[in-house]
Amino acid sequence: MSWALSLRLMAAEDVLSISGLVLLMFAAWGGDRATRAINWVAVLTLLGAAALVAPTMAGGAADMSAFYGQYSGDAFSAFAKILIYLGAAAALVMTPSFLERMGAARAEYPLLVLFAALGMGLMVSATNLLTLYIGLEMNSLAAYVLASFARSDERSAEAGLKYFVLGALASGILLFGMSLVYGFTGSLDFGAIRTALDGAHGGAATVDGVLSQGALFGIVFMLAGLAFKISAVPFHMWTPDVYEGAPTPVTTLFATAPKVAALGLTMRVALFAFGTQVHAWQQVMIFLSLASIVVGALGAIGQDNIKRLMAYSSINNVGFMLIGLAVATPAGASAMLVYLAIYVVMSLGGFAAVLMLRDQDGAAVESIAALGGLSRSRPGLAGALAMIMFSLAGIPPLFGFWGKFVVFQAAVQAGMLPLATIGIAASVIGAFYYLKVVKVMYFDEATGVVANGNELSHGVILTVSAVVLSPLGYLATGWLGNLAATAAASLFHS
Amino acid sequence: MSNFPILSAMLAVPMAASLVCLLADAQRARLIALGATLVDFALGLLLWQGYQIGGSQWQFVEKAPLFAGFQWALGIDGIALVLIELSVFLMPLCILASWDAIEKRVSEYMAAFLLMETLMIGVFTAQDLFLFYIMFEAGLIPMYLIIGIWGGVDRIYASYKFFLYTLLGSVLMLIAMLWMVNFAGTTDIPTLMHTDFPVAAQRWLWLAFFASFAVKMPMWPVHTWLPDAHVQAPTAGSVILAGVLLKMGGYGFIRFSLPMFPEASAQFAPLVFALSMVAVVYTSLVALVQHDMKKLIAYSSVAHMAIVTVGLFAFNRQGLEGAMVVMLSHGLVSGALFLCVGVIYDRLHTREIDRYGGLSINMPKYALLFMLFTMASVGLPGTSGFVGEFLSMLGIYQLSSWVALVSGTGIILGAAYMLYLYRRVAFGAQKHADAAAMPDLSTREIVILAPIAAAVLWMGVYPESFIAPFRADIAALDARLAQAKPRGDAALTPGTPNRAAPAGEAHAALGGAATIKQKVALASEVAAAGRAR
Amino acid sequence: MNPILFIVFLPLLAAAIAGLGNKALGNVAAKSVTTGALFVSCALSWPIFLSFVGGTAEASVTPVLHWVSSGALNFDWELRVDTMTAVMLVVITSVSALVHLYSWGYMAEDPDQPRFFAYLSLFTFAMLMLVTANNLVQMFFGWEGVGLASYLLIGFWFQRPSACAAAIKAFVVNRVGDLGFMLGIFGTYLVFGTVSIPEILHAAPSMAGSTIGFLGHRFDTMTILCILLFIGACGKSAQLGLHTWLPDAMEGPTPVSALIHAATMVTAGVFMVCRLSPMFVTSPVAMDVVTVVGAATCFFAATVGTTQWDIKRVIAYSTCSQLGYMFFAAGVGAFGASMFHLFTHAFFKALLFLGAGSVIHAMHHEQDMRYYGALRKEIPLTFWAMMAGTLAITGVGIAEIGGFAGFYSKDAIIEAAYARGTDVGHFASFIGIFAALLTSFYSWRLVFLTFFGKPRWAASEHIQHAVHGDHHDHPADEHSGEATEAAHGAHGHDDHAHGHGHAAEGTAGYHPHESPIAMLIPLGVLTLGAVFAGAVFHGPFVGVEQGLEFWKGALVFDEHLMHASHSVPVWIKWAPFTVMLTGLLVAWYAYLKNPKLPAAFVAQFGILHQFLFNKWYFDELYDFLFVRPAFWIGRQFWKIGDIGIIDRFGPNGAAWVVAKGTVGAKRLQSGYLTSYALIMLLGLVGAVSWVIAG
Amino acid sequence: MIGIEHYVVVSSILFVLGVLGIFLNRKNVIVILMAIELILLAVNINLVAFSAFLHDLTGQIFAMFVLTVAAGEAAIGLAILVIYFRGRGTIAVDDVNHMKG
Amino acid sequence: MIHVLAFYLFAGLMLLAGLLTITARNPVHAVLWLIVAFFNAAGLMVLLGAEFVAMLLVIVYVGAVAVLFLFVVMMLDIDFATLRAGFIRNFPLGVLIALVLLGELVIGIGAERAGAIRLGLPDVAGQAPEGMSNIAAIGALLYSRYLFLFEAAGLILLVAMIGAIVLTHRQRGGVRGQNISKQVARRPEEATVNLRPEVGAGVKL
Repeated sequence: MSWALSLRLMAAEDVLSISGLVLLMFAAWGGDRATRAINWVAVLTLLGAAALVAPTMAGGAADMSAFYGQYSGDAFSAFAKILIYLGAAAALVMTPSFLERMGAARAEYPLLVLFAALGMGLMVSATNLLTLYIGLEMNSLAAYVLASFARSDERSAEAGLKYFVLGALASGILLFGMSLVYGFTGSLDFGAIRTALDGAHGGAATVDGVLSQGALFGIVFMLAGLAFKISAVPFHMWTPDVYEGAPTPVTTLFATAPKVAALGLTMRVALFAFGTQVHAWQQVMIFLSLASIVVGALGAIGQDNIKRLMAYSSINNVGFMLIGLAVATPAGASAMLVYLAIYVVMSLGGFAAVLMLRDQDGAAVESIAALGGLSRSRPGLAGALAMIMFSLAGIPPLFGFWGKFVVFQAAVQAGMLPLATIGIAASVIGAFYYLKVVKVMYFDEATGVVANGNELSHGVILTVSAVVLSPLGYLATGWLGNLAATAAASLFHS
Repeated sequence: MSNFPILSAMLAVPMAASLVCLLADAQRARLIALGATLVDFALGLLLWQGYQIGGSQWQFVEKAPLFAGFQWALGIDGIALVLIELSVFLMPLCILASWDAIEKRVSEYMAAFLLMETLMIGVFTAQDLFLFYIMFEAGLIPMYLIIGIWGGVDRIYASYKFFLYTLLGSVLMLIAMLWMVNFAGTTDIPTLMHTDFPVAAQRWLWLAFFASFAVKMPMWPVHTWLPDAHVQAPTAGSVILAGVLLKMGGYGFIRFSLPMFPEASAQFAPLVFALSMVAVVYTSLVALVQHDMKKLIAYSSVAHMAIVTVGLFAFNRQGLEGAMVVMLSHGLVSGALFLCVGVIYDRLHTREIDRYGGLSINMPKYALLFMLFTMASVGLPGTSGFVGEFLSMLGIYQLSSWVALVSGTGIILGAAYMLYLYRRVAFGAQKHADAAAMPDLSTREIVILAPIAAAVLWMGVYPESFIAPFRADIAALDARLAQAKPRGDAALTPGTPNRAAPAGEAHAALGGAATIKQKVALASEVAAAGRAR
Repeated sequence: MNPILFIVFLPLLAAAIAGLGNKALGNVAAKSVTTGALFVSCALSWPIFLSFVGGTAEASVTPVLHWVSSGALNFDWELRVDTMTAVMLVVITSVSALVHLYSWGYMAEDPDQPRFFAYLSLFTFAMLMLVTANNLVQMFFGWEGVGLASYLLIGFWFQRPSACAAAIKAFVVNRVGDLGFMLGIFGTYLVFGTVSIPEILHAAPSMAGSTIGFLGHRFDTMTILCILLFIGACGKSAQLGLHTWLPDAMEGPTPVSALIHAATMVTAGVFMVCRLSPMFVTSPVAMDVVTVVGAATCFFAATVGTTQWDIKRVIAYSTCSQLGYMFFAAGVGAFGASMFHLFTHAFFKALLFLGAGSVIHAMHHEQDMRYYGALRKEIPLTFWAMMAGTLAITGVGIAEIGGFAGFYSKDAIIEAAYARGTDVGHFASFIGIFAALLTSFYSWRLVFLTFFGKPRWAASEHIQHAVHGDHHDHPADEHSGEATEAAHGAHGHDDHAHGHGHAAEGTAGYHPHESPIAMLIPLGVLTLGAVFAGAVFHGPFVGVEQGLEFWKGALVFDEHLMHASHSVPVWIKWAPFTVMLTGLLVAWYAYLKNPKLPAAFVAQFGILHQFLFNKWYFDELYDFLFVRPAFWIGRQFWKIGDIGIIDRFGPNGAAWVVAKGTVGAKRLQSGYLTSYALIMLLGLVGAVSWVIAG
Repeated sequence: MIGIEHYVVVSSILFVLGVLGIFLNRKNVIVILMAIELILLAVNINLVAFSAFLHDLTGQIFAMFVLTVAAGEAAIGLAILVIYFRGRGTIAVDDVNHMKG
Repeated sequence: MIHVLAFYLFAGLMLLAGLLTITARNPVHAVLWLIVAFFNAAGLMVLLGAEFVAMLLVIVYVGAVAVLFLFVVMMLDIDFATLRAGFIRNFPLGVLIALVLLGELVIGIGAERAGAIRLGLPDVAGQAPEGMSNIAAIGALLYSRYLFLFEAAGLILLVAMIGAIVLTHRQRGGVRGQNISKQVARRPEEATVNLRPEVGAGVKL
């Protein structure tokens, strides 16, 4: 255990924290006038961090753990961090103009995003309950602030309040679970927990191969707490309100990076730490998955606010991803990562499109009805958004289909046919509301609400995601699959 | 030429044109679309010409491992060939039919149609299970847009119904496909066609595929999306829907359900028969009472498709080939009928049958062609409709006379509703001045309808041109099905040996050389045998 | 090139030219082409027929084009020429050529002549394809083809609702029979593995006595096949049960009735049974069925014929009845006689129809015989032609000496039926004799009502119409809309009756004129046929030795039966003549001598008359049993089945459930922090409980 | 003798009290924040108890981190509460429902 | 024995205080009850031998957090009269569920399975060296093994600080602050203007 090696392993975190501290100084002196500059530096920092972890994606050294096994810089974390950093960077890119128009542009904003990203990185790298907790809270605290960042907007404050109260409750549940796990396994270290839970080899937390009740409760409480972070039903209740209330760039961030971090964390906890007691949580996971799919779809149908719709859509999509987790196989995990990657692109594109919707006065448009006739007034935007919607619905040949495909493939390979069948049948309900958006844009008469005028950054992100989601995306299935498989594999060896 | 990736080219041409159309103005988009579809038609002819009957089963094979999990694998057999020909034949006509009828958002419309063409050809050429699925499913998007944007008053309901109904059917198929690939370890369709799945698994696999294809066909009782979709779709959309998209269901049965799950097919054949028989009688009767032309034809499509399923599950070559011919024929005839409806719809903007009447007077050319297609629809011999229906029912008769009888009532009811339609539209007095003032077919419309008419007659008089390419494939399928073939209900058993009926005697009956006594002996013996029974 | 190719395909070519050329081509050109083609066909046909009569020709098959092969199933387009075909060839081409010619006159003022002639030629082509078929499928092609042409021609005046209805009825009812035919073909293929007629006939005897499953029961193979095929024949030949379309088919122009619904198409069923006679003789049950159905039709149609007023309907029922004769002849095994009657009937029935057409033409499209009378002097040539036809159909002739065409054929049938010796045969012969009585009665009734007595024209709207100088005196104009109807009504009827009081009583001042030469020539030629066809050809058709040589196995020619029929009791030989005379006398008494009698009779036996006059209520019955239920059920299926059940519980039901779920999900998302927390806690407790329980 | 189970039971009860405090309260959001503190207190008792009975200091370290984070959480929570109050002029729990559905 | 009594005393008081915290109608009372609960919890921890954590609890929580709460309660100046009293509608359901959870926890973990709880095996790294005081052992561990996380926790506090400031800090518009350098830099000639108006013409400003 060398400190130098450990610091080198977490180079990305180093860069983020140092950059964050330095930028804090600039913010202190420069004030809000420096916001744009700080924003761009933060974006570059995130990109740099992504570049630093990129090489690890292909595998890297055998032992990637640092700080007495409290941190791991393995391929899995690298895969997740790339998504996190890129997602956060993209969200940042789209931010300044929006906040400026709201009069809420503050130099602290990019800093909070940077620290949140730092926390997310810690989450996916955590191989210790304490690291997990620290990373999670760093992310959460920043997120609570970001949600209520537009403090003059009552909705934003309400979103922050709800997010905070429920998030703290979820943290409490998670912590209570962690304390139980700690007590009944005797360790905070994932590897040790894994060993202690291993009934087949006489783990400490088992009696005659049966898991002790306390450890079981710990597992369930922890997963419940994590389910909140990934907004799986029934721990999803915050999602629509927060997505709606938070400023749109923040929502963009919520829909991408923290989702990756929370899912990555959940994967590592479930598959690695609790990987020797799969049957203890598998049923719960299946329930979470199917409930998320159905409730997410049902909830989305009744929405007329596009941000709320995207919130329910994220719940729905998490449900599909959880199928990959519920099957608890390397293939499932790999599928989940593929889905996650595609989902991040879809979310970014979707929110970029939402950000581009403005009325004559430049105010943000969030009502779905206002999209009427968008295909006439802004065919490019409508086309891209339609593509994203079909992609979210998982209709081939758009690339969104591929995520569902690999997930269901994993489920079928694991022999979980009923799960796969019910899940895919429920996806039809989901298709309904995506179609609704397309319908409004293409079939309805123009409302004239949405005015022209784009910002380059939004346009670029929208275009890039549209290209990725187009059938051209399939050309990436090969390496995306390989990377995901490598990443997933690192979760399974103890 | 032998190495030229003609199938990829056929996919690429409309795809590229589709993208170009999006950027072009209306008139240019029309020309591009027409040009692209004609090029594809020409490529289709080349394909037909280059297809070697009696050659290897899969021709023009292209394989490129572009994707993880599946391949860019294309290739056709005779079955696919004829369906591709049908698609590329109908497409230019659809573009022409939309020439003036579509006034808003022309370039997008053309782009959607060209995309549709790509996907249709893709479905029929895909040699990879998942590539097939992607193409199969992707067709929903352009069709959804076509119905939704350019459709009639209730287009939204119809487009949703169409999309979600068919989507629900096919997602179940996806699960089955995943299982199959997991079991067989390959996504290669030709290989899978020779894979023997366990019979227990075959059952639910078959049901999952059935869910998709039955909706697509559509079979009773999952047919209700079709009348709505047809009624609301623009003319060319209906043509493609009836002409090609419905065929994907039949193609699916013949490509997947039957060869991959022969035992399950045999076990579920009674189900198929039951649904088909209901469909024939039920939808025919419903068609009889329709007031909307397109709805009537849509219901008739359901009835005709039931004949296809009946033929497919006859487990013999006549049935299978008949089903194929019905598909081709229905593609042409129902397409033509929708075009015919479109012709008068363009003039009067109503599909109400009662708003027309006596069109034979002011539109004789139209009346002639409409009559031809009507007759082809009711299966008059000499038209394409007959050959297919005859073969299908002949095939099914060998399996079950009940099914043959009940589905045969379709020819009676079919005549009833089609002629009743024709009578109300083309016959009778000219009740409405506006309908009476409609001009006869324009040159463009004749150019659209005449080739279909020619094809319909060609297929009726000399169907060999169309059957020959897929004969060997059907034979192979028949051989594959032999292991599961159900027994027919005929069970012909020889009676008492008839000593007076040797070959010479029978010949004499023809040749006239027999003596009276022999005749009488024969007659009385036959009578005796009859009484003894 | 084989002449048969020309015979068959020239009419098709002509039809295509006239049909596609239509107005552009012009009336005369279209008429010339079609008529010319038919005369060429006719001219080529007679030598073939005569060579068979002369015994010099052999059966031959001319391949044309491959049609379908599917597995073991193979059939081609090919033209078979044998004796049966030859007989049919001359019947078809001759009558058709004459009808074409006749139509020059009859349809002279119709605006749509090219279409009419194209249809006629098309019909001829289809009929020729039918009779030259070497396999069942081609026969079916012709079968349906004539059906199409019949449909088109019945509906030729498509502006008349009744014509349209009749056309559809004809097609659909025929389709019922066709279904039987098709099933018969399927069964035949199943049993014999082929649809080639010679091969089937060759193999048929070996299948006698075998059994087969059909609709869940077991039947004698040949019986079920023959009955299925016979159902097809019933449809086309308007046998009892499937006859309802034929009277309605009279909505078509009269030449059509002559060609299609008298001489050729309706005899296709008879032709088919005779063609397949080696099959039918293997099943006595099927033969009995044919006999009984034929006899029943014969009787039924004759009874209805006695009460009808429409001149064409009378002849139509007469046709129906005569077809019954042919069938029971076939049923008792006298296929030669059956074909012979077909042959002679073609001439005299075509003659009667064309004669009736001439009358109608003269009477300004008035078809109701109650408005005729005393036309003998006005249109003498027509009268004599009709007389010849009537004499032929009533079978006037003296046994052992000679008579008109119908005499030979009908006597041969009745005698053969009696000679069969079976119960069914006896029954058939008695029915035949009784029907002959009725035939005589209604035929003479027609003649007396039309040509004798006093003119009763004045009451006819058609005549009134014509006299009023409103020279829309052709059917083509009748349908030209309400304008004419209105004008018609405006004049009023009573005015005319008085306004033309100076004319002979009952004529309304109208003077019927004889038909043009184009119509008279066919009448003349057919008169020759009606008079002499029986005498000239009875040898080859039904003669014992000649017959064998003539038919050459084209049908089962039962010499024994023919022999036997020559030695039937004398009363059987004389019975037809006797009843003919009786019928004549009754008709004379009732319609000339004592015209009050029919009314009295009707008053006395009202129910019987109503029953007969309404054609045994078949139409009403079918309407009640099939037509109305079909529409009603269709509407129920649509409104209740599709919309009320399938859509309601299927897609819309699912949408409803989803909508409810959406409402629930929205309600759950109440916005209250506490309920969110509660739901989270519920989830936690649920999970904990689950893992404890599991 | 007081065993670990006593501590676990006590902390469980406190945990449930905290949870109850969250959703049984409609008066005042600030009480909810206090309920959250109760939950964290329950967790800390658990951690320290396990730590003591395991003779392992890690639990106490964890408890310190929980304290630290709880302080930060409280700060942010109160800050959000303050801006919420500024906007709405109320912190009644039942009024925090402008977004729903 | 004293140990047992002390446990029940502290535990009982703590639970009672916790219950009163969540049921008190006056938020100020609630905060005070919370403080009571913390004190008793600290007592429990002392019983367990975790003196340092117990002290932290008192100092950090009671000294900082609870007072912060009190601050905010006062600052917000909530009109208590308008606060609605009582419990929410789904009170019975909530209590029921909470009781079920409690039952499951107590029975499941605390008591049910065969008497005493069987804990896991502790990490060797976390064991306090023999003879070292609690605070020293914690310090040794915290500043070596958990240094990385210690630093990270510092960042969390930083985030919390930034967050709290960014949310609540207001730049008040319309408030005139004093600019000393500007005052100092002011010269008389800038401040006064000499005018000589004509008689009766008035002053033009």
